[in-house]
Amino acid sequence: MADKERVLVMGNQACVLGAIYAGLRFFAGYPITPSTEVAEGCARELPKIGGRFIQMEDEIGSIAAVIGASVSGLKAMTATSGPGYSLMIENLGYAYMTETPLVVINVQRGGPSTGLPTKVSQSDTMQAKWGPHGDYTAITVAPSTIGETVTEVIRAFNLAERFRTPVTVLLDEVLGHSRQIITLPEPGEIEIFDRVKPTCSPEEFEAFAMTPNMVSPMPAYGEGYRYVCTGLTHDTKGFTTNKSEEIAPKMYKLRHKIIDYQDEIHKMRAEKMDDAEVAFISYGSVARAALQATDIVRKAGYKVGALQLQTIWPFPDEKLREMCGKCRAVVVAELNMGQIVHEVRRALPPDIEVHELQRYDGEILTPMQLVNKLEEVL
Amino acid sequence: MADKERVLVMGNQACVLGAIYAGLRFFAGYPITPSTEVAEGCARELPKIGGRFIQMEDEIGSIAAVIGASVSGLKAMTATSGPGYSLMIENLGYAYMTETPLVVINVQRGGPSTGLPTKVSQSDTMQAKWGPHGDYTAITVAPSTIGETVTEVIRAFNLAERFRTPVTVLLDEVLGHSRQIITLPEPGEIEIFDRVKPTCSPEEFEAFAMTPNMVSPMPAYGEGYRYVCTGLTHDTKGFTTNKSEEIAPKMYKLRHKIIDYQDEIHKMRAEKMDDAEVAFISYGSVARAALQATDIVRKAGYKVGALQLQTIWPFPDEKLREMCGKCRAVVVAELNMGQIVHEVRRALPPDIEVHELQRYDGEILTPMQLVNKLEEVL
Amino acid sequence: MSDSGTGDQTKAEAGKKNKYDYTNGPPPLEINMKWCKACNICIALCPKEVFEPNRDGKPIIARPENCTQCTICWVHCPDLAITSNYK
Amino acid sequence: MSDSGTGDQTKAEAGKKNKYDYTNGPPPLEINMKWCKACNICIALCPKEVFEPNRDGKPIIARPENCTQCTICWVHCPDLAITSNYK
Amino acid sequence: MAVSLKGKVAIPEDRFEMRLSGSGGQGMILASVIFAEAIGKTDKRNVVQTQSYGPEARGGASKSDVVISENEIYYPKAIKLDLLLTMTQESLDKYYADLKEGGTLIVDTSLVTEFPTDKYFGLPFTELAKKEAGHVMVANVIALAAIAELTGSVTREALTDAVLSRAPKGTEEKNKKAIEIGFAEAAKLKAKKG
Amino acid sequence: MAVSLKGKVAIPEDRFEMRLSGSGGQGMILASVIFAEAIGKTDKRNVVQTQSYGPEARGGASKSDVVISENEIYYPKAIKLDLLLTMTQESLDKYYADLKEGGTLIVDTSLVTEFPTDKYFGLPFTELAKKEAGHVMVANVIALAAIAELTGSVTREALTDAVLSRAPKGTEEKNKKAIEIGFAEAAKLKAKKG
Amino acid sequence: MTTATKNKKSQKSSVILDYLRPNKGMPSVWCAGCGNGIVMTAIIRAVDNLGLSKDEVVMASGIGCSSRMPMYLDFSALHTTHGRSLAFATGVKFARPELKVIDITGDGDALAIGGNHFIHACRRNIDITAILINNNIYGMTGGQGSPTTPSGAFSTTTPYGNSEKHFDPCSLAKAAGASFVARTTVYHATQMDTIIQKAISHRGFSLVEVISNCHTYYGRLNRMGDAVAMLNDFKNRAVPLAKSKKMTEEEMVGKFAIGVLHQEEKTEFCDVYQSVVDKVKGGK
Amino acid sequence: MTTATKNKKSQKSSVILDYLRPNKGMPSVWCAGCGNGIVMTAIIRAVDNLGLSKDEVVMASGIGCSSRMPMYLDFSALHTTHGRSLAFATGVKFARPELKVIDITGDGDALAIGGNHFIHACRRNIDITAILINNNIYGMTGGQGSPTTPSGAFSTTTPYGNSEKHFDPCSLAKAAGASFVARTTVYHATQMDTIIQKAISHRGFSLVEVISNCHTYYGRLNRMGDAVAMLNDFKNRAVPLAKSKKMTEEEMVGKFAIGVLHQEEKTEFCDVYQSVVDKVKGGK
Ligand SMILES: Cc1ncc(C[n+]2csc(CCOP(=O)(O)OP(=O)(O)O)c2C)c(N)n1
Ligand SMILES: Cc1ncc(C[n+]2csc(CCOP(=O)(O)OP(=O)(O)O)c2C)c(N)n1
Ligand code: SF4
Ligand code: SF4
Ligand code: SF4
Ligand code: SF4
Ligand code: SF4
Ligand code: SF4
Ligand SMILES: [Mg+2]
Ligand SMILES: [Mg+2]
Repeated sequence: MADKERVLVMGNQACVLGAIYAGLRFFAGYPITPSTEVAEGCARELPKIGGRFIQMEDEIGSIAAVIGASVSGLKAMTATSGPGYSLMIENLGYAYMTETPLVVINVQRGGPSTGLPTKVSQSDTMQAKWGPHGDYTAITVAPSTIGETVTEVIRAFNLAERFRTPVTVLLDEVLGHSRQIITLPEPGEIEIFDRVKPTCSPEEFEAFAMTPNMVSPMPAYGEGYRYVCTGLTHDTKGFTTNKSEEIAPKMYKLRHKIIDYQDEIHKMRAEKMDDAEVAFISYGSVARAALQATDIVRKAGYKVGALQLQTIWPFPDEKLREMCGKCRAVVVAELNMGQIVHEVRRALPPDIEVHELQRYDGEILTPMQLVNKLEEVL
Repeated sequence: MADKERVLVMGNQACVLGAIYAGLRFFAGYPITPSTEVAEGCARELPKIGGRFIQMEDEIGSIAAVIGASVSGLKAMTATSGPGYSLMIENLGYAYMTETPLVVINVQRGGPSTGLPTKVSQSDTMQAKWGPHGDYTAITVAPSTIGETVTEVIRAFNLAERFRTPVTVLLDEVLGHSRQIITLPEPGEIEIFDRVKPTCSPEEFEAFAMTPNMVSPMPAYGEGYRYVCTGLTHDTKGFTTNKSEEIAPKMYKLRHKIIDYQDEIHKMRAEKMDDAEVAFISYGSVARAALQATDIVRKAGYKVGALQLQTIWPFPDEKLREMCGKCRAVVVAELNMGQIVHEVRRALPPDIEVHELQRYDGEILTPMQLVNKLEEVL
Repeated sequence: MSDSGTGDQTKAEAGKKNKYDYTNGPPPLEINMKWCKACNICIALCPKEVFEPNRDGKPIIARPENCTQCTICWVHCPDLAITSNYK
Repeated sequence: MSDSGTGDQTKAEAGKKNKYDYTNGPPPLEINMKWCKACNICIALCPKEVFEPNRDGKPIIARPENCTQCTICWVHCPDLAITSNYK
Repeated sequence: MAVSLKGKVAIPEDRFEMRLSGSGGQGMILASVIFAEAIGKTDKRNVVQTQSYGPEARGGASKSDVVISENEIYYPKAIKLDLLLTMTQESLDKYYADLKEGGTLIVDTSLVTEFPTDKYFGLPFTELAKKEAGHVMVANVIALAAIAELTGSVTREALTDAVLSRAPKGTEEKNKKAIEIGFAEAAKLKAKKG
Repeated sequence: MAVSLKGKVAIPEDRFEMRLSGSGGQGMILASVIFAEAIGKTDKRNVVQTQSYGPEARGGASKSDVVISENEIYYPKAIKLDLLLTMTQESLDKYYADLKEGGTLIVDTSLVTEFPTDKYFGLPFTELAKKEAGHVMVANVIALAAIAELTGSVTREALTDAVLSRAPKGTEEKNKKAIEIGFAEAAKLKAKKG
Repeated sequence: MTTATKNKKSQKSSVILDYLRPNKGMPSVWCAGCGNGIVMTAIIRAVDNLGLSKDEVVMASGIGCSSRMPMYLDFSALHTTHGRSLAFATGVKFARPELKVIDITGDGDALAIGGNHFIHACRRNIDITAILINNNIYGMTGGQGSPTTPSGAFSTTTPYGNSEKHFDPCSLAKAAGASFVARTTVYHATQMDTIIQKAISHRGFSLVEVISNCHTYYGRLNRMGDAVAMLNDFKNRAVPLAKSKKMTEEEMVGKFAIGVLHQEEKTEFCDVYQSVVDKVKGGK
Repeated sequence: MTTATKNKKSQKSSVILDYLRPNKGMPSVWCAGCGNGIVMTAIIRAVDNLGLSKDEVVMASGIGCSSRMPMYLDFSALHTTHGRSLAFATGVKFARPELKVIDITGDGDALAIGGNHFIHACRRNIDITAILINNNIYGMTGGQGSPTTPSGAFSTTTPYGNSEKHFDPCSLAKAAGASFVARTTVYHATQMDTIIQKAISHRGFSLVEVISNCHTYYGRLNRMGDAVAMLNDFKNRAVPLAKSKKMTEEEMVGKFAIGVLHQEEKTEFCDVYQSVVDKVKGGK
């Protein structure tokens, strides 16, 4: 690590660097503040490695093109913010249904609607889980530093490929636009997962075959395995079905290929949690305020810890219970009017007090606001 | 009631009848199974009463036109199903932000994606709350019979006008496409609420003024009150703002104008709940299976009751706790992989067992499936 | 194949001049009665009145000797139910 | 108004033929210095070189007598900073 | 907390449940709608009609249920059929198991050849429609009339009104004829079966 | 369960926090990026830079924070400033309260006329840029060099490298000149203030 | 890849059976007589004539009766969301320019909800062949008006006659930048083979508008008779391009031109991008 | 309502101040010299010349620098979501046909994300006046390529030159069905007054494309100089329609025609729908 080049990187650029490290070869997107630098970075960098960048006519087309590229065999990504993510919802559902690996970056700004384009927010957290209609199981990760943005984007690609599913990376305006001196991982330093390809003969091939881990091998177009990929509910071959006995297994697969393996997905940063009586629970930029607050309050002698959710969805119910096992109370801090706190309430046993601290005026929670909140809790 | 004409009405037609009763004068929509008959009914009926029907180029345009008509003073509605609702998400957020009254009918079919166009589902329940990005407070109602569809659609319009907000009506394919002999309410029989208009002078007028109940009077375009309606976060006059001290009150208003008055919004049908030890909790078509199952099991001597949620959002935490106060257990039955059950778990005290019964194969839960579930619970 | 329309040629009359030697080869066309949906297009469009509808409205090759292999029927069959035995 | 550019006309020279009688009326134009963003358009586009830029790049009416009230400056001012006192 | 409800619970008896089934083009939904309307016009019983569809809205449904009751109708679909009309072999095979013991089975004998029981009313609706009523399209109306006659659940007048109010212009006579045939043939059958 | 933490907690001391503030066009973001880069090149300290924007991406930011620490930098924005550079009166008025007691205030005296304190380093960056360096655009670079000199937080070489790597072609000389001026003027000032 | 050299000389009528997806049962979901099937066989013959291997072709489609086609054909296929197929197809083509991408779409799919992707695919002149099956109605959802439903015509959402005007997809495509634009009808099935073949061979975006019959809805609601009657109507109303140019506007009322309406040489998007990649990777 | 009769004869230059929204502070958010402001004053003069009352006008816009205009003008206004303003405007106009609806949009707003609503508003020929401020770039988000960015031009998303082709919004609008199509530039401010006036008076959908300068991004990235330089460039490249018709294609390279490019009499959507309502309510 000592000899690596130290570079100043913006959060949005970190997405580009992480993605390319993970194998990104295709980006389709539509500019939107505060995510635009991701697109601009891809426009600059992808041609250098023979990759492809296209600015589509809108966000609907962007994710559509990304899906098209992914089924054609390229690792693909798009980046946007709330309004654009809202427009991607329908085709994101298509990606869930067709089990297409891809990564969507959402650099959150204030909402609802056009809201506050240049102000920070974490109010798209629930949307990442429940935005598209129908049943599916969302994977969402959320870094909080520039270095973590690189590694979490890499992890997002790995999860997408491993589980054949879209993965959302939630950033926020502060993270997207802040810069930090980091060192980049060397080639080979972080393991890269590529989708499993079929090894059977084309005749035997079933595009959505039930396998032991429920993930079906995925060929690229043009590789001799011909199948139809449809957003209609389909059987294991990919043909549309209206039959209950074929519908239910497909739905089961969509859910359980992820839920049954969620241990592989969950990730959390725990600081000073060993003896913590009170824990901050947070994610994204707020986690940095929480770490700072923890540091401040620890120095004053209070047993406070900080949990940063790096995996937001599926929500780490069990892991959270485990981590908070010794806590008397938690403080859930978010830049919204209360979103992830509902999950925390659901997940934690009733004897742990759940306090909430929210800010929704376009500014980030400060360490001192978190510290002050503790006055009610300690 | 005795002399009223008895008519055979399809669920989707009932939406049209209820809406016109409530004052509908503008419909913009885009056909989609299984909601299309709502649009077709409006195309036929609205010209007869001088109203306006337009088939837009897509669902995004449909809700946009509906918002345009609503700010212009007409009661307006659109109807769709999951894929279309997903496309409306961005502009639905605009309606939340601009506090524009309107009604969206979602006749649910199987998802995700194009899914099962002609099959029943209740998998858009969470989307109705969390679909759009950003913070806002959704109102969603859900009828279960044809007669209730008429009255719930009327109620949806009243809520939309009362709270200056979009209201979603969740139907499902079975309800939308089933027919029932009903009698229609007479004119005057059900009270109709119209948006409050400003009475001040145009000079004093503030489009998003803070009022005692937090709902701002709303003029129609062309009536002398000129203001700009924007999806950017705005101050009380409607001008965009980046100031924390103006952002926070706007966000507060959006939430609390509804949350603080949720008693006016909650509605539930309770059957045989007085002495029930176990209660079914359900909504939409499933509620009918639950009522049937309750009836069947009561006849066998078991103290079972049924709660039908007619208001889904805001979720009636308190009312539910109250109604289930005497229950030992509840069975939450849904046509999805588990959505409203999470809310029930959150809302009910830990000493009430929460059981789940889900079906997601395109068919409705049968009374016998509910009865059988009770074998585990009783 | 029992679903082939040619098996049903009860009305086929011989006698007129035709291009195909049925003693040495199959009938001019093969009709897949399972796929045919009785849309009537082939029957109506054939310039030589080769077809007649059966009870279900599906074509039977009533006048095979008339067939000039003009392609019209098979390029217009929406259900891929007609192929030629010669072309 | 102290923000009016006309208050700053230190360089205005008299002597050339002009259409306006400044002894009896106001200067040809009113410039709102608060709104003006110093884009230079009026200065560059005026065919009569009526303006000169001040230290901040905002126009001052240097040669009022040249002004023909041709409209060019005020129809091109993107910041609604110029109006005519005569038209 | 695990009880067995087997034998303790019974399907509700206040409902009369019927299913009209056949293939796409046979107008089973329309028939059930007409039937439901006829009942609505006749008296104050409650009626609910449901169906299932093919892909999107296109392609007709193959089955449609009508539930009739004096009481509020909770569950909208049939639970156990009191009456099953099957216009094709496929629908008979598929839905026969849903018929109550002792329920009424009505079969279009023009198209059905294998019977799971010999307790059924068989009439060649399609043939009758083609030959006697002049158009295959009214087979469903003949069947409706037969149901009315066999069950007594709706009067000839109410059925005629309901049929005619939905009949396309120019088809009135054929429909009237169909109703006549249906009632007459069913009456004959009833008489024969006793 | 209600404690008072007042007096018990202190803001962290392992962070050096600075804010560069001014109006949109003055290049405060660029300056802070250059500064952060210069530090990154110089040694192994951690650096985080943040800013605030106007509507959408358009309109420059009016402030940009740089936090420097030997340790992991948790909170990315400044908590209490060790150094504040203000290029306009407005930014001085707005951000002065965020300066730590004893923190360094650096002011562009070309544009600022009212001072809330007399403990400040004043240099006419804009004037110097226009008159000495040949272009108003390099006022930010002069200020950076002054900060480097006054705080010793970054070497002249590192700063020069960082500036030149971001400078548009053809502006190298002006920028070098600006760095020279900044170091020189600040040195004079330092000497004067003692 | 020059497809021209692969062109086959002779073709058996049974070739249509060679391109059906194994395991996916015919008959199709389409109504008896629906023009979609006629278009499907024309596409097969065109692909076969060009000598393309099945693995070289990717088919994309949206949602609609017409868009069901890729279910039946043995190509890799993306049956996408309503209106979006050209955006998906753009992703496929741009990711793998060596594949031939054929997009199947309907008048509602391409021109109503999908209008934006349609004009942008035209603008980019990306090498995709779009076959727009125009039946003047939404077939799949049961007969609602579409952007090509003529003024005054009936549909379930225009029960008193359509108040709107209709698009001419060919003019729109040309104005948007498509470099190959053609129109034919399901009646002109043999012409269709040739036109589709030309469209696929053309480098750049090609649109083939095929006027087709939805007698089930459009025909019935507008009293146009059955499939046969509608095919004959197309025969009567279609005028070969050359002839149409000699006709006056009045003579053309109710009629439409068929043939290759527009073709031009124009750089193709993927090609241009590749040259950018080459430049960036090569020098700089 | 015949607006013609209300036309004013004389107009003071200070009229631009009469139409500013009270309380909303100028100066605008726009960069110094941005053409958006020039268009704004032209609209004011046109509205004033037509003698429209402030309450008769509703302004709609999407998202973009250009779309900020309704913030400043004292009309009822819908500042909507990106690209959707014409769909919102359709709702307003159809709900209240007696109002004059003016839509302000940018090249990204109208032609990228909003392309579909754009062509459908044209197709319906609904009586809305769309003023498309074409600066060949996304201004608001900081200089990304738009559907009117020329091939080869630089933007932050085309750092090696644009691989795509650009739309001609006027041809597109005409092909889509607009009955009034005009083009002008911010240099031709006085012509703009007249054209906008004609567009508003025209019954049916009218498009006015105004070529405008984003020197901050487009100008800078393509080395076109400041606002003044760009205005002068428009002066040099714009050719009056009549003259342009006499010029050869080669002579027109790099140039563009200005003026009313297309105008036709065509029934308007709300009018036709009203006649349906009258028919349905009246007789039947
Ligand atoms: C987002 C969305 N909106 C609406 C629909 C419903 N829908 C399915 S197909 C269709 C129209 C099809 O019309 P067209 O493209 O002309 O195809 P056709 O069926 O006529 O071949 C519609 C509106 C949908 N599936 N998705
Ligand atoms: C759904 C959505 N996508 C993207 C954006 C971000 N955005 C705002 S304005 C704009 C482009 C504006 O370009 P143009 O319409 O040409 O207007 P200009 O700023 O050039 O006047 C974009 C992409 C947004 N606000 N909403
Ligand atoms: S090939 Fe021609 S002649 Fe022979 S049957 Fe077919 S249409 Fe008739
Ligand atoms: S054209 Fe084909 S489907 Fe139609 S009747 Fe003839 S063989 Fe049958
Ligand atoms: S009106 Fe004309 S002459 Fe007078 S200052 Fe303006 S541009 Fe110059
Ligand atoms: S045109 Fe207007 S804004 Fe520009 S310099 Fe002149 S007065 Fe100032
Ligand atoms: S509904 Fe129309 S388009 Fe669809 S299959 Fe039937 S005929 Fe064809
Ligand atoms: S960025 Fe461009 S379009 Fe936006 S205000 Fe500045 S000059 Fe105008
Ligand atoms: Mg169609
Ligand atoms: Mg622009």
